[in-house]
Amino acid sequence: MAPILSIDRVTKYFAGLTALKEVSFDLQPGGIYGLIGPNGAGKTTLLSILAGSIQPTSGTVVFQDRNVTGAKSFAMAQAGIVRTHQVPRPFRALSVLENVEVGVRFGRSQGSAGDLWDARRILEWVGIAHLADAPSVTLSVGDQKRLELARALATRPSLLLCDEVCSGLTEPETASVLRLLRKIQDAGTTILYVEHNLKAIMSVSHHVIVMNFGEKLAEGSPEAVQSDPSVIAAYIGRTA
Amino acid sequence: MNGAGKSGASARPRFAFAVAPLLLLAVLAALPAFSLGPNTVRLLFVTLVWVTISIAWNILGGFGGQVSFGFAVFYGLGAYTAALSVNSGVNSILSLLLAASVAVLASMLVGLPTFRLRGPYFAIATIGVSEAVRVVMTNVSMTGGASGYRIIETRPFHQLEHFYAALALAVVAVAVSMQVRHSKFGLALIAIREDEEAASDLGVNPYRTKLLAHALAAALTGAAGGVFAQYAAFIHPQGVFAFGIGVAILLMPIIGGIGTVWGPVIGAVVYGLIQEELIASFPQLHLLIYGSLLILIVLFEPAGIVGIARQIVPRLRARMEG
Amino acid sequence: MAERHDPDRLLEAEDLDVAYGAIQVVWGVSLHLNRGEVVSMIGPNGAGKTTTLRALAGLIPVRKGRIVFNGCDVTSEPAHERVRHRLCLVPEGRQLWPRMTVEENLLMGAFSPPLRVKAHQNLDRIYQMFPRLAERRRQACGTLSGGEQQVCAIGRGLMAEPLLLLLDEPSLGLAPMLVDQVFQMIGRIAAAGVSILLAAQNANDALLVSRSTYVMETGRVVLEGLSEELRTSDHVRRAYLGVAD
Amino acid sequence: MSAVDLLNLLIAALLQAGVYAAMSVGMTIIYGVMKIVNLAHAGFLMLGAYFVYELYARFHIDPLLGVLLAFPVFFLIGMSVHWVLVRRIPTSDQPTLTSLLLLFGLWLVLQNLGYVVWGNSDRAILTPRTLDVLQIGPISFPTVRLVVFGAALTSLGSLEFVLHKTWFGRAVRALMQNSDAGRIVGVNVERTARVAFGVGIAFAGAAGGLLAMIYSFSPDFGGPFLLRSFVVIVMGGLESFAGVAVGSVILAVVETFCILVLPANYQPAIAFSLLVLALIVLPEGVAGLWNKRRRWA
Repeated sequence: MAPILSIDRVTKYFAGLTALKEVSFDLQPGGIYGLIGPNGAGKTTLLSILAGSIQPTSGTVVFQDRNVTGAKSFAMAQAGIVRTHQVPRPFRALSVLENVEVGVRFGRSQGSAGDLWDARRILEWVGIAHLADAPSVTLSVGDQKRLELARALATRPSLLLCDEVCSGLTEPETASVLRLLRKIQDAGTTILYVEHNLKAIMSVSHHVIVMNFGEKLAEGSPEAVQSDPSVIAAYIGRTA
Repeated sequence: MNGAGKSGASARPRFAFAVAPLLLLAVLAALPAFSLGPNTVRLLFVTLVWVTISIAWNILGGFGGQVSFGFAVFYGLGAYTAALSVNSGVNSILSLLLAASVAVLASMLVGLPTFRLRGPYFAIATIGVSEAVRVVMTNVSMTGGASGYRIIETRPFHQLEHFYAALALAVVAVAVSMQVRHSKFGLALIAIREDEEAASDLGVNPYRTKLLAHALAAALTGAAGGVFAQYAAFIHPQGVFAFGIGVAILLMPIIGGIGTVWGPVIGAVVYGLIQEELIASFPQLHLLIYGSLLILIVLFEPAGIVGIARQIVPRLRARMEG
Repeated sequence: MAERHDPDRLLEAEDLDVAYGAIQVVWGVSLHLNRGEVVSMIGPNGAGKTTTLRALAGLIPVRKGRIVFNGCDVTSEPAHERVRHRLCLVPEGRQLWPRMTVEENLLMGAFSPPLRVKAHQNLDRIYQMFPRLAERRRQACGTLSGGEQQVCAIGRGLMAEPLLLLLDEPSLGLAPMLVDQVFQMIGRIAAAGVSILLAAQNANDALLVSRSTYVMETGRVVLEGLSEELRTSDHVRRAYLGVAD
Repeated sequence: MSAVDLLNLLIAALLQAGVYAAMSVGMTIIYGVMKIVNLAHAGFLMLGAYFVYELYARFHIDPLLGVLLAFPVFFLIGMSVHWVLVRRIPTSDQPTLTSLLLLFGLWLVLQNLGYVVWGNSDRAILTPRTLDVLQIGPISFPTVRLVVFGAALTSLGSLEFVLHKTWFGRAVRALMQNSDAGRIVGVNVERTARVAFGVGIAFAGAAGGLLAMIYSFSPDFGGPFLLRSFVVIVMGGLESFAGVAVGSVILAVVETFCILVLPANYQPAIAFSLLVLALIVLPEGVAGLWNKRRRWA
């Protein structure tokens, strides 16, 4: 089956510092992919490049057989790649419903009439329908994270980039967000998930990509990656 | 300073909200029948011109959060375009349309380069642009340079004609502002004001949206400049392009209530009153008044008069019912 | 719990809750450290180690809990006052001033008034301890290598004659060979009588250099004990790689 | 255009650059430490001009001495403005519209103060020195510009000394590059910011006095110079003082040599177009470059 996304030798320099060095991998449609690595490994930089928030120095990004390298984030969203933010960024002056409406009207469907995904339905699906008319600033952290997901889903993405959706959440909240991710995957959306909380990522991903010092260190099933000596060394430090 | 646009269905009954403007419009339209003195009509005329410009600025600055110091450019260009076209035989309505389109063109020229900039840097660039245009216009001989430009009177001057033109334009401006506020375009503008990057991440094209808002705002401001030019029949760069005009256009929506539909209208009325009444008696204090008003609002109530009203009205109603 | 102040108890943090705005990151962390001890804090990144250190240094306010250092309650003191109690932080990512020279960065370490008079005396001491810094003294810090910047950051911390040095991820982003040098340096500093609270993602080296260790996970202390025992514990590996319990 | 004319223009540009540097450094300090774009800078330039003018007109104090006196007086004014107004707005490591509008309001108030106290007729400081010219071979140096250039250099030199040799100076430079790091070594950020704001306004006042020795002035004379300070800062660099010198020279040279091409009354428009150009070529100004370099992980 043709990959939904394939990136080839994506590199990013920031004033002499190599944030990313020749990273390549493919994502098959419908999977949940985990993207892990110690601090400063370049995970967030890579996610920002795929989302169009920043542009790569070199390398190519092909999405659904279209070369989208270097496109800005609004073009990526309209093409079907959308991201959530590590620290929730609600539109403070807008209500929860209006926040989601931005996604509905400006995402891939461009708010075309008769689309199934109207804002209220998405809020129910994500579980914050009861907060529809509340100002978005009054939400708890967990609910703000759900709003981030709802807003992103409103654009009807084929590839959803999750940036640490579970950080700062309590155990029960993490569990319910992970259930939501599986529900999104079942609905046909591929997910690339960056996360510090390894327990969360290992339990939900079917394939994990490990980054270190801006390079791809390893790739494989959660079990394979957890026992890979180079991954353990990168994380835990060389055994004495 | 994020905007203070009221979100969601506000508790106030929608009915009163919709009726109030129509009532106001009826009163204003019928006013001349009460044979008011020319001075009062002049005050109403100037205030209506300010209402249009204040609303226009708010579309870009209030809803979209792009604070510009350079709207005097569109006001001045609109005034000069209208004056030039009237002198070359164009009828007054068409000259207003010409004024608006020249202002839109100018908004593109200014906006294309500067909308890459964010917040304060955009504001500083607009100061630069407006000063540059003011200096150039003072030296353009075609329009009489610094000594100004006169409209040759072909028809007798009827003050009421101009009053109704200003009133019509103000009504158009309010309607446009309401339409924008509750439309997909308005939603995009507010999203950009709140968090431009997050808005772009959801598919909003910030650059194109800001250019569109800039053009819409410039069209209204240019037309208002045209209406004023036809009324004043004599314009000069130090007047229409003055830095003070750029300041006033910025102050009105901020005093009234930035990011709302009615804030800029209230701000324009307050400014009109202060400008005409207070300044007449204390001509040299107007900058002091506006400066301190701006400082007080920025420090204590960024939502302006509308913000203050929103805090007082519920308490008053509670006390009345209580 | 007897409130009697135990003389050689240098740092006592009780039930700290710390948050960035709405997002709470540290939940009820308690830790203590005696004079001259080296204690380490390990855990996967995102476990709240850096946040805890920044709270101890006063960069972020503590929402709940108490911090007692050298006998005085510093919970509500801002960072610039806390350093006067000779509690110094060497921050994650070093946070030097790139366009100031090595010497200026070190001198700033002795910024608080009582230390200024001895600044040059301490400067020579640091230069003897780290000759490489002496060679580079006129160079702007931005031009130093990662390892040299780390040494300079530690030097800046030592300029304040610290009783307790909070070291946040000193080996972050350094090549393995440099990591060993950094940990040897930590040993030398401890031997000179400076107590150290070391936060490191790199568990093995931290367990080697410290007497006792706190293991943190998603903002909580999940395990506490003597470092030798923890070296062999399987829990540490599990806490790190999220292997299902 | 003979070589001598060229040299004369170059000298004139250099002398002009000295004044532009002294005029802009006040803004750089305030922007560097607090990331505040001080629109009220124009107001203090104007007040500085009138301060030196009054000392000369009423008490016959030589303008140079007036400029020297302006430093402490405007330092205190600056500290009180920070205490009354600036400390009330939220701090951030990016310039905010709130600070821009607050200080814009202050500028309007100061400008109006000027009108009320001194009316809007143009004034000038005419001293015996104002007209004579020092002739060295083919090159002529208007003495008053030389004096002003000298005063500008000394004030910049003294600032350079303070910033590099004193504890306060190091603290200011540290805060400009990393304020959190400043906190953990014991820098009281709020107090240092207040003093830095005072120093910034002191330079604005003194530079206003220097400008008054060359140009005639009225209450709104600060505006055009404020914009030139923007140009110098955006082009030269918001974080470093060497940048101010570079920006000043570029502006002065471009302005001086444009006279050959453009009619004189378009000259003010050059600075403004340069400003817009500089802002666009360096989106988000030079600070944008700096931030892009900082945000890498």
